[in-house]
Amino acid sequence: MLFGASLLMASGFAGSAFAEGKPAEPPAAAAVPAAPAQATADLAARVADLEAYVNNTAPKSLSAPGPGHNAWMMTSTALVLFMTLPGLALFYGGLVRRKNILSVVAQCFGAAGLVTILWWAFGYSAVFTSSGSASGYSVLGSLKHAFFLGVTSAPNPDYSPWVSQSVFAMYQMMFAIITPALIVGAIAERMKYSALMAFILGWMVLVYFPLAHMVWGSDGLMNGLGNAKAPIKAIDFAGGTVVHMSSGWSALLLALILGPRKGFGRRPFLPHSMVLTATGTGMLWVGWYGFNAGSAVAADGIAAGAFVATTLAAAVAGAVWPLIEWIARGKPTVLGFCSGVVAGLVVVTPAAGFVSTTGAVIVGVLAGVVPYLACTKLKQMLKYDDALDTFGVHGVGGTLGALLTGFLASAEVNGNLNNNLAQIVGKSLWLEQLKAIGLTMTFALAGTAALAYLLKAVIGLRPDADHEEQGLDVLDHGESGYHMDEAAG
Amino acid sequence: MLFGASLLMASGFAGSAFAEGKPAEPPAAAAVPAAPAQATADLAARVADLEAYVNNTAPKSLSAPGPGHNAWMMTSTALVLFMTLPGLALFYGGLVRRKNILSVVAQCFGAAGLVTILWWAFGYSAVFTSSGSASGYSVLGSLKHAFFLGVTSAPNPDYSPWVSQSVFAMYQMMFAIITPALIVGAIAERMKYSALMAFILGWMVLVYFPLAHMVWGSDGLMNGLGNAKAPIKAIDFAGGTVVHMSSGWSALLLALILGPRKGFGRRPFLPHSMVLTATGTGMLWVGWYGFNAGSAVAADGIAAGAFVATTLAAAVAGAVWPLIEWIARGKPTVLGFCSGVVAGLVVVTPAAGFVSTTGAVIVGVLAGVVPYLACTKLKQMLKYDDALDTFGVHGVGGTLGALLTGFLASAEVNGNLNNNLAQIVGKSLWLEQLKAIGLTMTFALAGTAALAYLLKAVIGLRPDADHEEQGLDVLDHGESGYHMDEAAG
Amino acid sequence: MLFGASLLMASGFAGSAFAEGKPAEPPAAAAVPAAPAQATADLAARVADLEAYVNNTAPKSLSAPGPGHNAWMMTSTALVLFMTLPGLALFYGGLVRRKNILSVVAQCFGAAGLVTILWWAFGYSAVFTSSGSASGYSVLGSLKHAFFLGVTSAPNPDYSPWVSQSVFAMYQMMFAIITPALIVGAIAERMKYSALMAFILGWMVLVYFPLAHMVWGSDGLMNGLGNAKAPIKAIDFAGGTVVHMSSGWSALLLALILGPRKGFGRRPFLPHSMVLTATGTGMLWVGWYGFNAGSAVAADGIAAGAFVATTLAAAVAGAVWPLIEWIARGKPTVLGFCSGVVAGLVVVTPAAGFVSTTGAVIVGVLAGVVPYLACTKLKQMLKYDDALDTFGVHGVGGTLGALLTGFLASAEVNGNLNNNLAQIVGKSLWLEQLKAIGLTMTFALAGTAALAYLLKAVIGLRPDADHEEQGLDVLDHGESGYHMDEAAG
Amino acid sequence: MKKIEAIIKPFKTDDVKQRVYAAGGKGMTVSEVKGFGRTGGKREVYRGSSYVVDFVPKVRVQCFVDDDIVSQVIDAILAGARTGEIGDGKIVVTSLDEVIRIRTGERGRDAL
Amino acid sequence: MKKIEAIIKPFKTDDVKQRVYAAGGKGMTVSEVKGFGRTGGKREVYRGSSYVVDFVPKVRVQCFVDDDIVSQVIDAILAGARTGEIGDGKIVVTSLDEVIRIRTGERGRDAL
Amino acid sequence: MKKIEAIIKPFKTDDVKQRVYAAGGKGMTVSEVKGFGRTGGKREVYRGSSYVVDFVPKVRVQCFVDDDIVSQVIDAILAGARTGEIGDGKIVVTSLDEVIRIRTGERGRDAL
Ligand SMILES: Nc1ncnc2c1ncn2[C@@H]1O[C@H](COP(=O)(O)OP(=O)(O)O)[C@@H](O)[C@H]1O
Ligand SMILES: Nc1ncnc2c1ncn2[C@@H]1O[C@H](COP(=O)(O)OP(=O)(O)O)[C@@H](O)[C@H]1O
Ligand SMILES: Nc1ncnc2c1ncn2[C@@H]1O[C@H](COP(=O)(O)OP(=O)(O)O)[C@@H](O)[C@H]1O
Repeated sequence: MLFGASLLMASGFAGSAFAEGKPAEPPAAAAVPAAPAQATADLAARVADLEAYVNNTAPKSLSAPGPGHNAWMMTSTALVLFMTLPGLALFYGGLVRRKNILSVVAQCFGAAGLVTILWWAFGYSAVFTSSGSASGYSVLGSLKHAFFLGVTSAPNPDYSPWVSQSVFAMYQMMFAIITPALIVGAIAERMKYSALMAFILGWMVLVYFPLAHMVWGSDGLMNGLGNAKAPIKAIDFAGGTVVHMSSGWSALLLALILGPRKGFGRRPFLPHSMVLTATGTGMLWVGWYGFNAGSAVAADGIAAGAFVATTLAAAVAGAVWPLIEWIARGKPTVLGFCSGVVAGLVVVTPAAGFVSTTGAVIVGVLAGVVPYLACTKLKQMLKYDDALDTFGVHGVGGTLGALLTGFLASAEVNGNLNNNLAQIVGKSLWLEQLKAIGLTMTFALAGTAALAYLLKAVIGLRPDADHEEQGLDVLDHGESGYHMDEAAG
Repeated sequence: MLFGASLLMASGFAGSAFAEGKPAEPPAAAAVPAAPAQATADLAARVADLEAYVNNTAPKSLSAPGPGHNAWMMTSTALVLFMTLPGLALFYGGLVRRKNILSVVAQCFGAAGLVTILWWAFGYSAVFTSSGSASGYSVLGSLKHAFFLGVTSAPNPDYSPWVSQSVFAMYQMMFAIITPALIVGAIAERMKYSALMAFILGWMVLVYFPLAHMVWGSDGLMNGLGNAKAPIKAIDFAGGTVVHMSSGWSALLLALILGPRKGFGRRPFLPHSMVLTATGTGMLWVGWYGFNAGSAVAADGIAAGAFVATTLAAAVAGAVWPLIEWIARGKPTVLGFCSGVVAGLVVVTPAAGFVSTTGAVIVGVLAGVVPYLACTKLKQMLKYDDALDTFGVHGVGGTLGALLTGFLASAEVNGNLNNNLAQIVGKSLWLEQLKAIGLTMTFALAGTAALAYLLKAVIGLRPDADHEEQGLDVLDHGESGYHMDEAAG
Repeated sequence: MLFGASLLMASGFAGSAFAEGKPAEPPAAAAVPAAPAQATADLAARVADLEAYVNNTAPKSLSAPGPGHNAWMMTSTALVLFMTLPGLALFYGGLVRRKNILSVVAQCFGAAGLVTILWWAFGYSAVFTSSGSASGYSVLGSLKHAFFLGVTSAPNPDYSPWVSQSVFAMYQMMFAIITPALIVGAIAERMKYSALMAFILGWMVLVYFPLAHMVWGSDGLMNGLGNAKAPIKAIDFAGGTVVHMSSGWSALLLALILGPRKGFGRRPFLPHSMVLTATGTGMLWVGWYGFNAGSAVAADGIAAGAFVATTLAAAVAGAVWPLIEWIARGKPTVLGFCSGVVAGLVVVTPAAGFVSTTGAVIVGVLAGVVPYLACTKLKQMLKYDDALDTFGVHGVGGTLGALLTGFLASAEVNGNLNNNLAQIVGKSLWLEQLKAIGLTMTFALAGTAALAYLLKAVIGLRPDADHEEQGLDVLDHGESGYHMDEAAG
Repeated sequence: MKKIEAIIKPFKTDDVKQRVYAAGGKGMTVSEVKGFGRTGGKREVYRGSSYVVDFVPKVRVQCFVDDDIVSQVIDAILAGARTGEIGDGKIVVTSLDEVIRIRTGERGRDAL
Repeated sequence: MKKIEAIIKPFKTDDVKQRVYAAGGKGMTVSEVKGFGRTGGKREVYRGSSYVVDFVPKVRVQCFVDDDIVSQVIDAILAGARTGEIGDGKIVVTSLDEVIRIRTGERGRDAL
Repeated sequence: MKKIEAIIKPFKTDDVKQRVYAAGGKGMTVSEVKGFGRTGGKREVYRGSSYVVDFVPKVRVQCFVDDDIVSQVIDAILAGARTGEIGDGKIVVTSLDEVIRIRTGERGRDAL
């Protein structure tokens, strides 16, 4: 717990506490004997490195995780985990019937465990290394960092000069965990646990890793921000395409292949606890700051901008959705508040670090309207059983957000847009966004169809009807969510 | 997500990742050719700026959000949101009867949405700009930052040299959200949703914005710490007057105007879930670190002091309250633990950054005793229906805290007290605090009375008796908190 | 809330916002007139101090809490509190029968209040001062910091050069709170509240404070990392011995002395809400980042390493445990997921800042297997009533972790291991770990036996059988966890 | 001896209890039930879907009473539970063969 | 008039309701119960311990009906609740001395 | 056939179940209820207010039994549920017109 200060002082040498510990600079005393001009130049370089820390730019020789940035990224990572466990588990869990609450929880936990192992083994490497392809762009990276080889506390300057690569890898892992967990919402209450786990396994490899690499990998095919050679010059701040569209569209298709829950449309499927759902909503909102503002991979001005946009969009959409209900149906519902907040968060995700506060408010208003229509009108028209509205909120919302980002992104807000995209920002960027939307849907739908039909043939997707009626908690986990009798035990 | 390091390196120019991006310093190389003395002076200035970052003082030319401070303020903002959603919603929600749980949740969410829109439109500007009045003090600021005009990631040195103004604006917004949400506790289970929303709308404008400006605005009338010309030289670290007194006293009056719940005093109104309440208490405590330590608007020594005072006061009050119960009634209750913790947090709020650890323990003891007496003895004597004890805890506790701050604040703990208040700290400061208490009560009571009677006349405050008995969840939101039947769906 | 920037600028003097406020450096302008060489040397020293902040090494003269480190430690402290309240309260609370839920909550809150008072009065001082004994090692420190005398926002360089001592004291206090709260799991549903509180009081003094001092105190007897003269050269990053072994073994013995719950083995004692337990698990996981990564007492590379190891171990163990269930019993349970995650977190605790990512995965696998066997096979064989498996998870897991740390710790990961332990790391370190395990068990078991028999004789440990059957909530606290009737009130 | 069983609106429970007690009913056992009848369900809206929830919450009240106060207790329930709006519920009366107080083993009238 | 009481599997509640309604039952009151019978309990495993939970969740359905539709309602319940597997439950019939509609005070057949 | 219905203290449920089973009761249905009787309520204190909560938690046990074991089952319940303190509850017995096993359609004694 104590780890070194006293030791270091005792030994009289200020060695770096940074794990890899190469002394980043000559000891202070050494600077004196040098010729003054040289000494001054050396000092200036050292000062510039310190300023680079404050400004979150690349240092020359001071190689260490910068405390402020590292602190924020560790916090953000914890926040994104919090979104899934227990946030999403409660948000979704409250919406299912009592007899399926634990199945949702187990699906979230299962995703966390399974994805972690994939990520460690090869996922991180596949996403966040460059393929080295001659074209300068690629669909997947290399196996350079497989089994976290070479992933240490030293920053990886390709992604962030002041954040430990190991923390960055964990941060991104939390995204990889929540994405398949989002799918749970569409197929809730009727998919076999084993089938879902197998589906996630395949889906990560076929859909998520490629998409994440294409959008965020340094030589990603759709990484308009970071890869000058990207054929699709799209931008996605925190995962509108990678996270929300991919899960949302896959969820829709998987729900269609599964078919509706027994009794769907005939019997009322009421949320067994709106209290859990509201609790989960609060946690999702709080955790989403890690998701969006953390996507700056630094505690800098861009993070600040993303933080603000996230807040405004969530709060505004969280007001607009129930307001529409109030007008259209006479009562604002708590589920409306929750849905609005989540929709706001979803839609602002790709835009967060690129839009002004005014842009964020616009995002919020549209996020309150469009997913509302998708969840109420569209769903009723087409009669698919998207149990907890993963498609309506994440699929539609993510698509909307990706498109809006094309219109609202501004280089005044985020100077990085001036690097590779100066020509198209504010102009044709939305066309690139449309291409990214198309490619994302293609991967998501094709991967899902392939996997779902394969699994249906091999192990089957659904329990038999009576077991479904008895609930997945008992069937798949041998447990019940609640034993509330006074007489119990 | 990745946003710039590699790009910046590729372009060979260490431009600032800070959104507004004016290069804060000459590139390192440029320093060399200058005359040594000049170069050294330039360097010294740059080093002084970096030291200013560590010490949280104003820099000369390095204008950027400092990562450590910005990280802490983003974290703090998320923590304060966490206090309301889901913290307060659960804390209050657990205490109401099952049929009103969602109404409390909806009131918290509704406050969040409504206040965000007000804050964005003009609230932030009204509170955190100066009015420019010749007198040097004012009740409200200007509209300079209406619609967040000019609110960017650059710090606003009037309030904090190293924190993005946009983050600061969000941080303060979370205070503006939780304050009216606190009122919900007093009027729970019997006020129409529409009436409450209308009340909050008016109350923010008439009561909260003026009070917040007067106490924290740079030319605020009661801002003893920051405004040398303030006629009332009071101090309030994190909102004893602005947040707790204002909401607590308004809550009492509103509860009186509403009248008691049907059956009050005759039937037992039992908390439907002390588990939710205890969960909410834990969340409030955790979130309160953002509230109090975040009020340093930096991760500096003052934040550290506030952090410690907050912990000690909460834990001590959380021990004293149930101890009194144990002695007086034979059993320490969980509600006693929860009430004590919250009372400790409330009372220490205005004092947090100004008092020593010993002072914090004293605050804790008194916070366990005085609000206890208010909630048990006073309430029983006067028979008002302060449903969840907003007045007893926040009104009485906030007032107590504001007064105690006058006695316990110490310039040794917080050097800033030496600036404008050196003459009165430790002496007559408590008199100034009394004046602030008086002014706060005046605003709170007058504003509440005006609004409540107006709304009572225009739209009515309460549902009819039978609807009240059936619960506000169904009446106002068309939902029920729980559908726990095995047979459901 | 605003606290100084504008004031400081107005006064034209950049005084330190750091509470104790000694101006840490000469004003920038003063540097110019000096002779160039001297000026450069001075500047170099100042720059070295700033670099020390980034590298988390000891500065020469810049004495202030560093914003990034302080921010992270405040966040970590809040996270560790979150583990207990509400994390552990929900995790344990969900596992008991409905009639005992509040007793668990009250026990967690009670521990928080009681331990805070002890810690403030003398605990912190006893643990984190040196005894000054001639031998260079000791079992307890001094009373130098009793009543937090001298504990200010200035860093205490013995433990961390850039973190406010007051924050450090709070951070460590959260460990002191959760440790006795862990014991609650073994004795749940059958120990009188008064007896437990008395037990905790004695146990902190007899067991926790000595162990914490021996392992983490600067002259601790088992502090192999920090005390060159320690006779037992053991390491424990975040509390495998101090927290988990001490509570786990004490819990086992106390459970044995208490005897089993009435009906144990005959009637099914079902978790009244696995939903609460899963929620608590998520919170524990999130909070544990403060526990483990915070134990670096800085946001540096070692924190990053601990963060990663924590994540991998938790997720892997959280996958392995239910996988074993799936294979052995046909179904992965939610309790299996929760148990696995917590076991992973426990076992990695002593190792977190010392092991590589591969090491963390190994820890995760073993954490999924060994505590699983302890909770299922061993417990069934020996038939002790460790109600919620504190011993199986924390006792066995903590012991396993302490031992594994001996094998897996690597100086490549954590350079501090090169200071006093260069000779034994990777070699005989595990022998030292065994010694520490032995000494920890001795303290825990002896202290517990003495206290438990004393209390049994003096005030009695258990309620009478019928009261136990009616539940501790009503008996000890006069409350019920839930009043869910529609008709209530 | 008779068992009087009434299905009432939940929020009338307290009124009914008071009145039954006043009418000489020494005890009462209540439980939460869901009822379906002429009332029709209430419509609950959940995002996309609006459902008619057929079953509405009710409370079942059970009183074991001596034959001579049956009509008083019935009147008490009627008075306490009536709102006059649909859904007020039903009262049914059954004959009991035997009543026993567990604590003492007393039987019949004495057990009430 | 009769009270028909059935203990059924929870997920059959809706089927039973539909059929009883179709058979002329004007109303119904249901509640959550736990049953124990031939079925044997279900085994739940909690970490170290595996318990046989003797009581399994059931739903109790109560219908007050006029004598002339008793057998139709019984058939409706049988049809709606039967899975053919153990644990389908029981139906019992009791005679009612009186039925009263609280809202109107109507008695007997009119109250149904 | 008879329906034996007992209101007992919740923590006695298990004892009662064991003994009824031993006495020949083949099955049992229990539910959570709240009771009010001589016991008086328990006082719960919530911050400012201390309430007498009139209704205390009880469990209702229902057994359908053949006439010839009625008294054994009653004795079993008495033995299992008695603490001797106030609030132990009541047992009532009603006659059943009919019993049907849903799974098989068997009626009468065979259905038990
Ligand atoms: N035939 C019946 N059998 C059992 N319970 C009934 C019956 N009819 C009504 N109930 C119960 O009485 C409640 C009120 O009945 P309803 O028909 O809605 O109103 P009212 O009694 O005013 O006509 C129902 O919700 C149900 O619980
Ligand atoms: N003798 C009985 N008295 C009361 N309830 C009974 C009795 N026998 C069965 N039950 C109820 O019926 C349910 C199903 O009975 P069980 O014997 O398991 O199956 P089946 O009716 O198919 O033979 C039980 O769970 C219980 O609730
Ligand atoms: N007349 C009654 N009708 C219905 N239930 C009753 C009646 N009297 C008692 N009970 C039930 O029996 C329980 C115990 O009765 P009580 O009078 O408190 O104790 P005891 O039976 O020991 O005299 C009550 O809580 C209630 O549930």
